[in-house]
Amino acid sequence: MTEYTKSELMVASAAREIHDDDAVFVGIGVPTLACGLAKQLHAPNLTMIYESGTIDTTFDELPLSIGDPELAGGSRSIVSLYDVFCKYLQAGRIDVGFLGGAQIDRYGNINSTVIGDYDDPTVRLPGSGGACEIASNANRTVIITPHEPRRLPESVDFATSPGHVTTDDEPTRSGSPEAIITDKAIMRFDESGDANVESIHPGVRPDEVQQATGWELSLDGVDETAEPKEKELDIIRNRLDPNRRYTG
Amino acid sequence: MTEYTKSELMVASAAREIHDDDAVFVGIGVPTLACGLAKQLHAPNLTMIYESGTIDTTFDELPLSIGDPELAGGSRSIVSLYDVFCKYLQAGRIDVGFLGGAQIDRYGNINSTVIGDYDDPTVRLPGSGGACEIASNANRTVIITPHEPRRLPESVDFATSPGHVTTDDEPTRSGSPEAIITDKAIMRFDESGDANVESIHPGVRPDEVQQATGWELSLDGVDETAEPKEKELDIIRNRLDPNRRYTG
Amino acid sequence: MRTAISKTIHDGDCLYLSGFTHLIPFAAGHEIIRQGFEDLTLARATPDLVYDRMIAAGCVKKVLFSWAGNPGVGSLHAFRRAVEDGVPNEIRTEEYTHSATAARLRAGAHGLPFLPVRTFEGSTLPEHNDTIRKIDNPYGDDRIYVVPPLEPDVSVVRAQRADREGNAHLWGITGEIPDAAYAADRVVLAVEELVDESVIASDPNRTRIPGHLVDYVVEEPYGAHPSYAQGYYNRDNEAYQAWENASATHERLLEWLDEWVYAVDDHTEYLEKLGVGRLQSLEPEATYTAPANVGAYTGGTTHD
Amino acid sequence: MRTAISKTIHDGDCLYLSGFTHLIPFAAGHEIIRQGFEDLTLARATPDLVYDRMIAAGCVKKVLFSWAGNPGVGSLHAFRRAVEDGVPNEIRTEEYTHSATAARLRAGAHGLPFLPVRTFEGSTLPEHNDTIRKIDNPYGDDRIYVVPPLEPDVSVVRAQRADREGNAHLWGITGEIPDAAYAADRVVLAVEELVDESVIASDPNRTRIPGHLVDYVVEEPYGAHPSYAQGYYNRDNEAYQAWENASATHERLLEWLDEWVYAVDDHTEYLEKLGVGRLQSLEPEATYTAPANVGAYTGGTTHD
Repeated sequence: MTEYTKSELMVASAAREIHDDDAVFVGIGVPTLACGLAKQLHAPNLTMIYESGTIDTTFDELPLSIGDPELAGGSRSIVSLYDVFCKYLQAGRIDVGFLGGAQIDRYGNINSTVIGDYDDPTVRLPGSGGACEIASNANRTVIITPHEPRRLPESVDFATSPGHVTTDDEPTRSGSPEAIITDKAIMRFDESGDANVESIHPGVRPDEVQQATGWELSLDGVDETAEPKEKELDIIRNRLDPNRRYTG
Repeated sequence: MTEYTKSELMVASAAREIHDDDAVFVGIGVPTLACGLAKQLHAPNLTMIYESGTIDTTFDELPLSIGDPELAGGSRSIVSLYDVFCKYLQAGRIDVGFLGGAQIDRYGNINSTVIGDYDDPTVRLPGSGGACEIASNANRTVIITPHEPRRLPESVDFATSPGHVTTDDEPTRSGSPEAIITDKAIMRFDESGDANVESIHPGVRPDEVQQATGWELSLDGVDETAEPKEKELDIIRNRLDPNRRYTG
Repeated sequence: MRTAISKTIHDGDCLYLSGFTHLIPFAAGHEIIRQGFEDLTLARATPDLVYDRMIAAGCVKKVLFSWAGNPGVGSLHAFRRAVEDGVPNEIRTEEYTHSATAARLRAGAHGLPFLPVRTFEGSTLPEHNDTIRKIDNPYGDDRIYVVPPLEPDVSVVRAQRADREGNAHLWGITGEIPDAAYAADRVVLAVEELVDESVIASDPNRTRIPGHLVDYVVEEPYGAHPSYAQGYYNRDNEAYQAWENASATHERLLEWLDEWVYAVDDHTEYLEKLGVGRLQSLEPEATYTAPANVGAYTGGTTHD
Repeated sequence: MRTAISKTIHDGDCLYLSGFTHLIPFAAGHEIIRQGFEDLTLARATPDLVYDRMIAAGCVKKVLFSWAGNPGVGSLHAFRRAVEDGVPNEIRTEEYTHSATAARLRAGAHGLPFLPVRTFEGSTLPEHNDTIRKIDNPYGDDRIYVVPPLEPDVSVVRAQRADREGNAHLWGITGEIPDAAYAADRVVLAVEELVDESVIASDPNRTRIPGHLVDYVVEEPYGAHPSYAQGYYNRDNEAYQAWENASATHERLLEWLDEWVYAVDDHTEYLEKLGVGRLQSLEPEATYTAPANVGAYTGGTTHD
């Protein structure tokens, strides 16, 4: 088996969350690479949509921001900021959204707003951007994060983007996290909205996963995450990220 | 004094309702001609906006409909149907709107929906289109109509577009009719929202005006409507409507 | 178009044949008449001649509209006969104003449960349509009218050109065309010409209907006649004016349908019957948009 | 730009310098810093480097935003210092999500008292912002969040080209630029190039900012640097990456402002300091949009 980096494994795993014909609300980095990989392999008809309003985008060079000129030039249509949220997320047209954050809890609530108190924060994070909308409206949300105790606490300081919340008195939509892909494991949310370890990456010990997670995990008999295939690595290295910006 | 038609007088009178720098929500026929005339004379900076979404329009040939291709080709910007109502009328950007209708009452309520009962009409008229929005949102509404008893009844069968309604309990916007220009007279709305005759056209007798109006008028000492000037007639005949489609 | 109509439309559906004066899908309307639907709900801000014909042909049980006339000419006589006299059958109506019809489609396109509209205050219309409601403004003491989303089962939309994926360039008056496409469950797109994807990709800002919305793409030149396609052919104002007479009685209108719809097999035969001379008389002098530099940032599309 | 800023902006105003990644009016931000405002409210979905600089310069009392970071790079350090430590002064924040910021501007542009948004459910954010409210859906049993209009006193917008009346062609990512122009009381438009009105008139669909909205039109090439202008110059990603270091401490950031803002007289001097080589390195290969035939229907504009 060829050597591969953790990032390459994460990209390959994220790509498997995408089905053919999906419309994906894409972020920069791993999500963009995962979409590029899925499109080359099992999802040739996926539609990539960026928050900047570029619809059905293709590109040669990896963008640094979600609003880079190559995303506009390589798109089939461009809509306004308001419309990309309304016509795509609110209207229920997005199958998969990708999210990350400073803190993620076992129910998929994500904090990207503040560490500490909101009015007197220890660390002021960037805030929601479109994350709350992605969590609220995409059919499946895939969370990408490094696996560290501070990243996966028992509860988040601030819920920027909703996870599996249940608001008994109000039958409006809530978040729909599907999976958390880390550099140690893949967790998937069960029917009660709880994240369980589905597989641990090759070479990672179960106790390492538990130590890096803020809640108690059931780790008996979990699978080993499938390694990236040669073909996947070839596409990642030679076509998608030749400068190893995200996968080195 | 040169001879002129009633329509030419109406066009010239309507043009005087337009000030320089006004944004006008224009209809086909007299309103289009009035705008064309005003722009050539005292209102070079008026902006013409059509319901079809063509913004700041100029044209050589008179359009048959508000959505003709020459209006699109001769515009400076084009917006969607929803946006022309939102960004122009709702947002309060329109100074003057023109309206007509099958029935107009003394408060400027206009019926363009049905004659008779709504659910079992004698005559089914086209309906509001954007008329209710124009009446509701333009700063000044100018009503153009032939002067006939059935056109100017004491009350309308159906209020398609609001006139000077007062809804005591709800301080929302209501209509703001400014004047009614007919082929016999010009009426202007006073502070209480009532239409009074401001001037009678040359050659028309006061009793003819009263007979053609469904409510009692005060006609003592009203002025005579100013006749169209040579220059106005020249522009109407030689530039705006050479085929006499609306002014013959 | 025959397949597109038969595969996407079912009796009982709500249809929106879009286009505000511009790019009205007449050929699709004629094909719907030929296929003999008889229980359709037709929604459109301006029913225009195309819905008048479908009503006369007995395809329609209900019309949602905001202005039912022949622009600049007069009445829609078939619409009036159905409403006033139940000929050829009674139709129900659901009536709005233009901004409210447009807001209903926009709410449908945007996945919203309602949109507020600044209209109706002092109008009689809300008394006759209970989907028009009034709610408190949560930021003031006033109240405002709202309308719910309109989500047609099928929208038929036209544009000037598209690639085979249905990514469509649209210019001139856009009306409610993009909203109708985004709001609908199924979308039939007809275009004046299919073009190479590089043409569409060169100008993504002009793509107002992205291909992922589209179920069927049909190349159908002159399919908007007697409406028009900006830059391709003018509005056939004579045909609009002639409708006043052709539709004056139900019998005369049925004769018109016999001659122009039922007796022709498809849109190509309609055009042949119309004649080359008539089409040529509608051709505008060409004038092109100034180019915009988009920049060759990506090899994936613009210079493949 | 100096006159446009001094005539339209007053201390205490709410400003929206628009552009989502694309066409951010950096040169206008630098001029605002030079003119020494100190009591501004800055609204923007993405404050970006331009607001970071204005905050560090002490121009700002409040920021309305939804994502405050350096895209793809890291933090906005001046913004963080102000929020976390009150350096150089305390600023108040009013925080939304992107769709809510965009909806606020859209409501402002459309003259609506509020717009509903499908977001916030289950988020902590509404607890900290009481302009985010929840109302009953009049067509169902559920409730939905709403936001009120945002109507900036002044919006500064950029586009690629405009005529002297301010009718502006805009392409690439349009973001919230047209909404910011329609929502504001006063509008300053800066463009890469002024062009003859015939260029603009040839393609009215590309005019996303009509001239009647615009108070000042300024021709200011490269005025979006280090942001970009589609087709004119690329995003200067190196400058974005360098900001991480240049803004790491307040002192270092003030040195940067001294060198790049206060010590240059205007945008032309900034460009001279930047150097021709840097600008040339950002130039994309030209690729033009395919022409669209608009048709010569009118002599008034397209073939004057």
